[in-house]
Amino acid sequence: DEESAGHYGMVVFLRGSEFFNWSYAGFQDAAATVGATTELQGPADWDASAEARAVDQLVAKGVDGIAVTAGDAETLVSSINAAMAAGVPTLTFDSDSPNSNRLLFVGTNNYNAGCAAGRAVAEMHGDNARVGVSLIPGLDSINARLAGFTECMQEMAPGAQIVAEVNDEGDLQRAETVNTAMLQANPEINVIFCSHGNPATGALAATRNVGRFDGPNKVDVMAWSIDVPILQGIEFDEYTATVAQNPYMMGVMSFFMLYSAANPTQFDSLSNPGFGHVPTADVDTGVAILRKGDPAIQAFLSPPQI
Amino acid sequence: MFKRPNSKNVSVSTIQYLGLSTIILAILFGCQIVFGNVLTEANMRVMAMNMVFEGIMALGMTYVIIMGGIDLSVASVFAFAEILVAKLMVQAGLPMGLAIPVTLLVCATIGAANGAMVVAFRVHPLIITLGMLLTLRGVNLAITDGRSVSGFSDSFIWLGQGRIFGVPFPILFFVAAAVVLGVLLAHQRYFRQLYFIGGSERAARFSGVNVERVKISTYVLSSFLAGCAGIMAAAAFGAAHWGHGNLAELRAIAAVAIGGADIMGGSGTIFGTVLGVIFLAVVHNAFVVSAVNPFWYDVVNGVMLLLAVLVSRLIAQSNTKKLLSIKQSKLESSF
Amino acid sequence: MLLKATNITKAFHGNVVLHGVDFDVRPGEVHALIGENGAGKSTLVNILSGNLVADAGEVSFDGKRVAFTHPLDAMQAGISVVHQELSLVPNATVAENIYLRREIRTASGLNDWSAMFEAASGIFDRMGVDIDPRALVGSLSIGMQQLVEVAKAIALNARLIFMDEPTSSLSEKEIRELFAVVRELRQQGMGVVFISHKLSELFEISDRITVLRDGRLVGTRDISDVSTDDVIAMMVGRSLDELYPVRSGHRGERVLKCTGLSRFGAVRDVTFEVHAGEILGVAGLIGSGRTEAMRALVGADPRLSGQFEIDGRTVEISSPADALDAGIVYVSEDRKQSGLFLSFDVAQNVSASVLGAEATFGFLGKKPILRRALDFIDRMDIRPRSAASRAIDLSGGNQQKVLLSKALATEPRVLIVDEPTRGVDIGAKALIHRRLRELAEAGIGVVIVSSEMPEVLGMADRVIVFRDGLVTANLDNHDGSLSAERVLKAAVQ
Amino acid sequence: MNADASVRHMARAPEWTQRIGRSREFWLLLINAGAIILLSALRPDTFFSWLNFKAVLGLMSYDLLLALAMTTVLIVRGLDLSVGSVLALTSVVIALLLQQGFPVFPSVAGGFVVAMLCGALNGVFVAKLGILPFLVTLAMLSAARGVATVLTTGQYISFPAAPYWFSTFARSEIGITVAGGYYGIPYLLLITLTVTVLYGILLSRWVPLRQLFFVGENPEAAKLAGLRVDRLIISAYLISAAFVFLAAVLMTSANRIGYANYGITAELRALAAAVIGGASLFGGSGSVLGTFLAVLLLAFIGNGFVLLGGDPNWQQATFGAVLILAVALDAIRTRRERG
Ligand SMILES: Nc1ncnc2c1ncn2[C@@H]1O[C@H](COP(=O)(O)OP(=O)(O)OP(=O)(O)O)[C@@H](O)[C@H]1O
Ligand SMILES: Nc1ncnc2c1ncn2[C@@H]1O[C@H](COP(=O)(O)OP(=O)(O)OP(=O)(O)O)[C@@H](O)[C@H]1O
Ligand SMILES: [Mg+2]
Ligand SMILES: [Mg+2]
Repeated sequence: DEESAGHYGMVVFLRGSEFFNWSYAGFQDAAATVGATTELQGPADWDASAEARAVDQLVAKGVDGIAVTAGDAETLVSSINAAMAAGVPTLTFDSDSPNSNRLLFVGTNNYNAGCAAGRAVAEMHGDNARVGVSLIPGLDSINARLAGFTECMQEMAPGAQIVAEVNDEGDLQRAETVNTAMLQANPEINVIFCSHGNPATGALAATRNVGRFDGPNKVDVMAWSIDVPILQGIEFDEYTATVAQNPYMMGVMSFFMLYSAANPTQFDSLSNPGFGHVPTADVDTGVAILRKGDPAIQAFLSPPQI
Repeated sequence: MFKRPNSKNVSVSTIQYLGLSTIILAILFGCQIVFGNVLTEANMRVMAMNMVFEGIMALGMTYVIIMGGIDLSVASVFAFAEILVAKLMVQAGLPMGLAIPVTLLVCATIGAANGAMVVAFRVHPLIITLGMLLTLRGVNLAITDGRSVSGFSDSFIWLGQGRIFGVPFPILFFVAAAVVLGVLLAHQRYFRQLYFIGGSERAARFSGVNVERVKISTYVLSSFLAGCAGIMAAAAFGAAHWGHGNLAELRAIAAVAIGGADIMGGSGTIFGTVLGVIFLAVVHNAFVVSAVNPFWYDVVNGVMLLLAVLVSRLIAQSNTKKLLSIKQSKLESSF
Repeated sequence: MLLKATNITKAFHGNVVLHGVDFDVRPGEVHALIGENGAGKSTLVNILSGNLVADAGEVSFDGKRVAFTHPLDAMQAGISVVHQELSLVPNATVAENIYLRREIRTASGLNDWSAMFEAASGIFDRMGVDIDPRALVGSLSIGMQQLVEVAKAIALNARLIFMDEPTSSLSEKEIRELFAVVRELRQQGMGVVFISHKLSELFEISDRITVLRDGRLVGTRDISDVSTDDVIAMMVGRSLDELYPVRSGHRGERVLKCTGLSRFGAVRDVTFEVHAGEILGVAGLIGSGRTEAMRALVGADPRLSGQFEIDGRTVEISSPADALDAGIVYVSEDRKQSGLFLSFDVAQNVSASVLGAEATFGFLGKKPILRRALDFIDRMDIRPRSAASRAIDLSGGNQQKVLLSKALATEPRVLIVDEPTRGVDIGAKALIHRRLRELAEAGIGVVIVSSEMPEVLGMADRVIVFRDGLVTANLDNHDGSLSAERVLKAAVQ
Repeated sequence: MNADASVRHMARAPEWTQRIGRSREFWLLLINAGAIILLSALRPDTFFSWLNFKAVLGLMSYDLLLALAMTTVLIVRGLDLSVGSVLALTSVVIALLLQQGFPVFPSVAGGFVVAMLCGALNGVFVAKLGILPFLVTLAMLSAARGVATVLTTGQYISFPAAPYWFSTFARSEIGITVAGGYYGIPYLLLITLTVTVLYGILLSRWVPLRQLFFVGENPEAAKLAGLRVDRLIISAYLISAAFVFLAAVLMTSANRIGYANYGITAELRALAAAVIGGASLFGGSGSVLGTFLAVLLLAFIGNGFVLLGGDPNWQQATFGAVLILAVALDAIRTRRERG
């Protein structure tokens, strides 16, 4: 219990989304190995300020470490810094807050991930790849993914290009609306690249709406999600592929980073005196591009209940 | 018939305030005993900061609701103020001393627009302020492209994070505002008129109250306070973002309702609202310290709100019954 | 002369309600203003107090010519009104209501409550009543609220006070209190204009009396020169039988029997019968509990007890819907608040209670509804003759006709009409009376609740009188010989 | 807006035209037509295609159903802020039951029961306990969403084991060939439109629903006129819940997941649409056609935004602007009527 190995908190900006449940599961499992306890906090409605308050609350409550995924990089800076100043080791996972004093960032290196997706698209369509992107503007993570995607795609297939971007506000229904309109407006699009978790179902629906769900001029949907319906969709040949991050590993790594930061060894951390040792570089948990038949899909098909 | 009435309605609110206070204390000490780390300075500060912005909006909301209106637009004004002040300082490079007044002025203007439309169109304020909510939220999203704006000067940051005697500035602001607005509402003739308008617009007009002016100025006040909250929030979070304060308007209204104000207007006090705000803060904090599944939070909120309203309703009913029973006894004696 | 008004004329959308009325008040007198409902008393008061603007006529106050356009003007001049329907705010204290917008303030600009409480209790002492200035108005009885209104007027140190039916809902004791106050004011040289339907009161309190009839001045007399009969004669003028339809006088089977009807805090143990071919009049002062009794009867409000028989069959009534099924329909006294669907057209209003009737498989046909509407437009002579005009656009009289049509559309066994001609002009009034009589002749039990003595006497074959929620008399009037005095007697003491 | 037209047809021609001119549906229709013409002129290739219409209509289905729910309660002087969250709760329940391996019918029935329960609670608190609809449904808004989140811990609830037809029927289309052109109509759209038309007819003709207008216009008068006011109010909330339920079923099927964050702030859009369509918070008015046209207008605006490459962020703003504009025009119009 609390005393023995400490109590660690995880804060997310979309409480209970399947993705973060994976992370929390990893967080829990890792904690269990050393007999530490954990809790999950955060808003259900993507309000970064509420997330910041949650961090403050955990500090006030006196946890031994906090792993937070930044709904908005800047909004969390002061809370994270306050936590660190209060001696509570704090790191970011999945979505970074680079301007803060967080220990380090554990998660997908968005540029590399985007790059992998870009290559996959280039393999599929070569120079005639015409890509529409569904995104949420303003998230640095997504910008990085897009950069990686564009460069690596055009590196392999110089003719390939991104023809349109739409803002899905991270909402299923909106995603369907805007992607449908995007396909309307740009019939040449043959790939929709979902730059984050939510729009995939919407994007697929959009292809259905414009009658390019299957057949010769099917629009390939490249999802960025490991949600069960998406994975099933891949098995059904609906989605062409998905960029599978490794949220479980993010949770696991986050915990161990926090744990070692919270329990200093005989030499202090290089970058954060007073805390235990953690890597001075970010930790990339990597991605895999999953296509139909990939064994990993089966693994993901039974998400954790928390 | 002419014995002094032990003026019942007064007791309505007192009962409610006492009840609310006891519940609040119960939760606080309960959690302290069971989980600990509740009555610490740090947690108290966090708890307060957690609701302070909703609290400031709730103060203005109290005025509006007493007057028989409602203002759904506060949350979007809140975010708008955040963004505007940020853009003015960070992007337009205005000095803080200029950016803040400008922002507040704009917010006040929005309030004036709300009030003017409510008066002019004679539709339910819910609709007008809903329109304003949707419009502004869209504007917020559009002018920032969903990105957050940051990079404030330390002097500005102080407005959100600075402390005096260990108390964060926003909380001091809330307390000060509550005291001033409380006193005005209770003792200042202009604001007393809110009760008359909310109680019976007809009677108010009859007694020569300038209903239109009072209404408009009240919506101005509400937006102005939302603006202040927004500015301090931007400083507190060190960034302005359109998503901040999502659904805060509902939390503010809930606070007012839990505080015993009649949403139909005519009754309510700042003190009650403050209790309502504290209540919400404490409940929320209880969830964190107890680390129970935070998903239950919304459920409890809903139920609490309903209970609070039910209670005040029942008390009111028992009051009218008391009045009737006087007549009843008269009737029975007349045999 | 404190106030002198000459040739005051006023019309509401075409319906002239004051024809060149002259009226004056001396300082230190109580001047009674009296007349049937709709005679124009309140309208006159509203004009003299700046609440309405006259179409023609002159007003001088203190010898100076005045033209009030807003209540505030009159207030400043020193004229104040205790209105027929109270205008106080329940959630504010007595003192605050008295001093609204004329608050006593401290140096800091905040309200000086203690000073206001002081001043208020000062006024109450002057009035010789004991009301707590700190009490919320909402916690006071109607009577006490009435007195607060008076105090409000005094606080303005008005020199002329209009009291529009101040006693309408006061208990005897409260009325005594009020009269003491009025005498006190008279002593202090104030002018008081006192409106009331209760003759006995007027004779007790007033020095002069002015009678209005149908918006015309009948005359002004010193109270010492006239008797009750004179005044009633002046009020009613025309002999009743020329105005009211003749009665056949035959009394049929019993249609409705109401036994032991009681309602918490309002009505106690009311029992009466209604026979076919007979009109039952329900008399009483305003606030005597007639409406509450009738609403309780049809199940619109909860009741403590009461059994009902229709044509000898016992019926269970727990809601107006039940009442309708049983054949009892109640027509509210307040057509705007609880009578009409104002923004709906005449056709819909008339059919409101019988939507299901012509419906096939529950589906509404347009034709039957329209047909019914046109039918009633003829029967009740509703103007304009369009089924499509909205209720809100109709004049009061026509609204009343629509309201009645709505009730008749249900083809009831018993028709209870509350204040059926309140604020309705003579023509419409006569027509409504004719129709009601016809219904009675047609074997329907008709109950008329009315505050208008002439109406009660003119229409009813039998009269029950309410006082403070009790039936104090059950008087026969099949030959129209019943005298106003007997009814009034039962109604007041 | 006087909701009934029973007499208009009988009335003389000039008056008839007047009334048309006064009717809000008429103006909404014009505006919609204007929007269509404008868009087809600017983007003839993409906009004026069955594909696009199908998309626009299909996408507005959910909003339409929720707006109808809102219209119904507004008619009885009510308000239902909980449509969005009850939608989420219902879809979650259905999805969970399917996931547990229940057959489709019981699962959907389960969802129905839950939706009706919420509606009944709203109705009873409003009608019997006399608490303001705003507060009651505000509480429900919070509670229903909360329960949904608790049930799912916020996760997507997918139901791989569920019959294929259920997880596809909302999307699948029935094709009709008119004049050689093939038009595929998704069931989602078909069902929504059918329901809308039926409800439109019922609401204007069927007595029990007609009575709702009377209740809303003047509850006291309605009571004295022998209408069972409380029952009618409660049933209004039940009807509202039924529409929400339908939307939930379609959404669950269409997206193949139950999700606790469905329909966030949908209640605001629904309210806006209903009011633009002619409903009033003071009750007694509102029409299916009006609401439909309002939703359609808002959908076209949204669609146009993207087709014309306008910044989609401004969409929400226009939404609010349109609402305020509608209200303003109405105020002016009524003032002119009243003179
Ligand atoms: N605002 C109004 N609009 C139209 N008609 C009105 C209005 N106010 C009064 N009237 C009409 O003027 C006439 C006189 O009304 P008034 O209220 O002055 O009568 P009254 O003598 O006060 O009757 P009561 O004894 O019932 O108070 C009535 O026929 C009434 O219908
Ligand atoms: N004008 C009024 N102002 C305030 N209260 C009233 C008024 N009229 C009635 N009441 C209250 O309602 C109770 C019964 O009133 P009710 O209306 O049933 O009497 P009524 O004989 O029908 O008189 P009327 O219908 O002429 O007002 C009274 O005891 C009184 O307290
Ligand atoms: Mg009068
Ligand atoms: Mg009455």
